[in-house]
Amino acid sequence: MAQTYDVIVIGSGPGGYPAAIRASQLGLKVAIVEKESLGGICLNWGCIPTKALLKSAQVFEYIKHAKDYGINVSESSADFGAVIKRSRGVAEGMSKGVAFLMKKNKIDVIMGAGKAKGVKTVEVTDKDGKKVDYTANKGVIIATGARARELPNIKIDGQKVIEYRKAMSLEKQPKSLLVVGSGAIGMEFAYVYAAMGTKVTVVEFMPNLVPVEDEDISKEIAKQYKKLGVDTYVNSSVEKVDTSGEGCKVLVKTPSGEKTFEVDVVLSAAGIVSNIENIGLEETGIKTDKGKIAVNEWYETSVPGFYAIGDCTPGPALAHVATAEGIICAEKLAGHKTEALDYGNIPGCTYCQPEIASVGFTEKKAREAGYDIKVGKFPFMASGKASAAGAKEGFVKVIFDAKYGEFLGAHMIGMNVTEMIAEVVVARKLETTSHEILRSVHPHPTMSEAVKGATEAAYGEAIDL
Amino acid sequence: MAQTYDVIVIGSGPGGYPAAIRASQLGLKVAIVEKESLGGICLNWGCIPTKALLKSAQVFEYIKHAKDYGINVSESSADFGAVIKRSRGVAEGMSKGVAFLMKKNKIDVIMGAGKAKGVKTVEVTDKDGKKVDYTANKGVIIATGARARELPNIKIDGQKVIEYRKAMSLEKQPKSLLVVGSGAIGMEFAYVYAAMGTKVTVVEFMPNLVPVEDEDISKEIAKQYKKLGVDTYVNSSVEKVDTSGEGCKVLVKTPSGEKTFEVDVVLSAAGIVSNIENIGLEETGIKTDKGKIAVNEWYETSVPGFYAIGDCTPGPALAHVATAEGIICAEKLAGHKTEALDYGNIPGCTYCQPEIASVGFTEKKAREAGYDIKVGKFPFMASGKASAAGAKEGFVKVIFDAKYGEFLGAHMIGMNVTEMIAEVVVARKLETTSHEILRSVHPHPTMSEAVKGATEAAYGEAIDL
Amino acid sequence: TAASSDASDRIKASPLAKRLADEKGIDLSKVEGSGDNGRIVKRDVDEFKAAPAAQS
Ligand SMILES: Cc1cc2nc3c(=O)[nH]c(=O)nc-3n(C[C@H](O)[C@H](O)[C@H](O)COP(=O)(O)OP(=O)(O)OC[C@H]3O[C@@H](n4cnc5c(N)ncnc54)[C@H](O)[C@@H]3O)c2cc1C
Ligand SMILES: Cc1cc2nc3c(=O)[nH]c(=O)nc-3n(C[C@H](O)[C@H](O)[C@H](O)COP(=O)(O)OP(=O)(O)OC[C@H]3O[C@@H](n4cnc5c(N)ncnc54)[C@H](O)[C@@H]3O)c2cc1C
Repeated sequence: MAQTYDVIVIGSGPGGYPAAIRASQLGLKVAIVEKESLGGICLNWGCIPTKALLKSAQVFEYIKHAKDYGINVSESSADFGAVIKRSRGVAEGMSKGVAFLMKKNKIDVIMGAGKAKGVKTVEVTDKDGKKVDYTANKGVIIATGARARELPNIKIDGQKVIEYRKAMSLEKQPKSLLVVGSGAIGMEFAYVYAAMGTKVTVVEFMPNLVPVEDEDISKEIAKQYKKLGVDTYVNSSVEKVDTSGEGCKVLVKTPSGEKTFEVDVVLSAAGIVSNIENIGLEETGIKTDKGKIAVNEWYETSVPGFYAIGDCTPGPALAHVATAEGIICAEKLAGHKTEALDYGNIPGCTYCQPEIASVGFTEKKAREAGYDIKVGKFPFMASGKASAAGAKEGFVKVIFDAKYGEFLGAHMIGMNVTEMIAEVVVARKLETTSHEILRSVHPHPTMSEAVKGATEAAYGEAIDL
Repeated sequence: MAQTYDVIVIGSGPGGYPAAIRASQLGLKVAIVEKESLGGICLNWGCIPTKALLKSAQVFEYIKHAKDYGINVSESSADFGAVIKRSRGVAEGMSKGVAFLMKKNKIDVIMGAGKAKGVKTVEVTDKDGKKVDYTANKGVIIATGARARELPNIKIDGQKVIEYRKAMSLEKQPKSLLVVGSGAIGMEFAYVYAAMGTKVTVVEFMPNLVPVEDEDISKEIAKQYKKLGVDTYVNSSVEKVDTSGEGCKVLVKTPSGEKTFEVDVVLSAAGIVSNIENIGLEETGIKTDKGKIAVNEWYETSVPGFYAIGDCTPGPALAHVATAEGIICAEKLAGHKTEALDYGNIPGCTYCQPEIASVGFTEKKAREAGYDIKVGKFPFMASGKASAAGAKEGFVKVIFDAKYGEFLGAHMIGMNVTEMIAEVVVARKLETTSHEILRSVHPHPTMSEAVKGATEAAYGEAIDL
Repeated sequence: TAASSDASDRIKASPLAKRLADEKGIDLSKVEGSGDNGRIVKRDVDEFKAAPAAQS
């Protein structure tokens, strides 16, 4: 007879493992099925190991500019192998942490590939091919995540044409790298490699770098990447990658004609595709939409008893979104009071230097939505903290509804802004108006004062501009 | 005849110059009187130059630990002179910025010592001793700030026994330093000098380091300073400083008996005294209270037409408090709608490493106030961002009212927490409950997630603990 | 002051809800709050408007 749980979660990424924990907290008996490593992409091949690489790159940048701070350094070099090794170590530590959390929360970990089957059942195939069925009385949560998307013109060979996993585990630092796509992942790797001395070129299909961000952010990061020595091409597309020679010959169509780049390695960072194959969707009749599992606001799929969250469903492919969805889904499953996720108030961050963080409407989107808006900008140029830290690049831009003062959006670029965006998320959650931001005493001297400074600017009350 | 303005501000620190700008924005004709440097202590000898020193120290720490990040550095040293010079340069730049702001806002700058006189009049004595009277039709704002307090047992000689100004402009790096007082100023200098290789000892009279902070913060910073190699003594007092020899012989009473320290330099960082001498208080009859100018919630002194803000008045001696007071005072003077400052929602920061930031009730104060509380703590040990950044020290601690979920206080120690406290200030301003914090999606991976994590812990909903 | 004597008698509303109610001439004491501890949020004011305001 099949072993029985209340809830079975397939996939242990930042969607799955928090869902499992929350369900267990609410008194349910839970198992989690994982075919690779606990923690999913985020902990093993995504958020965490990239942030470790970025930190090494940032430290190296400090060292290269040590003299600006009054520190003498005779000779320095990035030990590529050690940088990679550190990153893998951090990822491993976090993954072990999830194992500990599963144990602590009395969640059974079943290693193997899970597949939805019949009614609230999951068939797990272990590495030896042995199959076991498990039943979930309350429901099955599918959280199988996503993987790198392969473009037709850019065949990934795992050696010279690579995706993110390989990019964070290369044996040798490439002398030159062409990054396809300027989303968060592409831009972060571009920064890491450029800081460590690789000649980096970024090719973006859309008219702006970091295309989801406000246009002012795109302009500023373009300027900063230029200073860093990264060549960027927008409105451009990779037509062909020829790997027959020693390196790669990359043919790129740019607005000023075709260009050929000779590089050691090409990194394809052009989005993701959901893991929806071989997980029993067809057999159980779970519907998909544009390659993702279709769900309602409570993450119910088209088949009762099956739920789906995270990167295998629509919505922004972000770890914190997967987690929020997992928690809400678990609460719903447990019959606990919960509330649906507000997808309009999700922050997004890019952890290159200067960092990028944003939430809510861009200026363009706010105008398109018909808002009459007030826009304010505070450049870090005018910030005492930024001056003291030698980080005057960037700004905070805020957008308010002119009529009611609703905080429509915030767009930040600069040192530590990824730690500053939570203020705006919470303020928006609490339905602030500009007034309360202006009357909240921000500590001096901080970068976060710029949120208040930008709001002052929007209302013609700027003190430090 | 005396030259006439609507408003005259005495002192151009972070209290005075924003008051002047706000008054000017609201249509008033404004002059500002300054006897030394535009920007006051904050820009010239306080917040800003210390943060520049702290940044140099932090960069040097990164360099010393470069290997942990996979970076090889053969030899490095802090060039003390260059570090000091950079700090002075940053301060100068900011002070010039204030000059620009005065011009831009059409505020007359009158260099000289101001003195309250008769009715709404200020007598200014310039450096040559020439006296001129100026009249303010609406009112005079006194913002003369404060200076270092001298303790009876620790006579400041400006060479071996110094206060903060000298501490940031010494010609030679002392080999050993004894810091008296473990408030923000003392702790920041202790970090700067210790990081640069000076042997540092901190002596604190109160039972805890950073005595205004939550006790858990005090404990953690004690642990971290120990790792840094700083010796700290609490419940201890300096009895005598003998400077007759080459260095200083400092007699300290500690709980385990008297100890004598031989150090190059003693830094007295035991608080401040307000600048209330020779500014006409006695002549005009403006009342003081415990050495500070007495004011009501609109910063009116006992004499109509005279106002006072910032460090020369009661309340926390912080730049952002001075600025908030200055803006409210100017708005009141201009007949603009404004609201009184909530002194219960003022953040405080210490910019050593790990950083410290807090707002609201400490656990002890909350209990003393009779609250039934819920307390949650999220150690950065469990944070993915902290692991990736190699900054696992510290935690976020939150305190909620058990009955209504009111956010009573937050206490943070760790990397970049000074940029995270604004979230709590704004949330408290907006009268959040724990619920909204839990349902605000914090970006992953950040240190700021710990605010949510600590709140989860307070309510038994922790995911990552 | 006692830590217990608030919340019940005072109307809690988000700043945005207050501004909206003000603008639309809605009496907040008639609005039922759907937020935490019955806090009135934007949605409540919007929906209150949609409901027949004729009863007043
Ligand atoms: C390089 C990179 C950097 C990123 N950086 C960030 C960042 O900084 N911030 C951020 O918010 N997001 C970031 N992301 C995105 C983030 O990693 C994803 O949004 C997040 O991991 C999605 O979580 P998930 O739980 O839906 O899926 P995943 O993390 O993809 O986890 C899915 C898990 O399911 C397992 N699985 C799949 N199929 C089966 C099966 N049939 N049976 C059993 N197990 C199965 C997989 O092995 C995997 O462990 C990054 C992504 C990448 C690639
Ligand atoms: C080392 C150090 C570090 C600090 N770090 C921080 C920090 O990180 N964050 C923070 O919030 N606070 C910090 N502070 C405290 C902060 O500097 C003060 O709270 C703030 O400067 C007070 O502002 P103020 O405008 O009241 O007075 P001040 O900044 O003291 O300015 C007063 C001004 O008035 C002028 N003046 C005095 N008398 C007269 C007169 N008769 N006529 C004309 N001009 C006169 C003075 O020359 C001075 O320019 C720090 C202080 C020190 C000493």
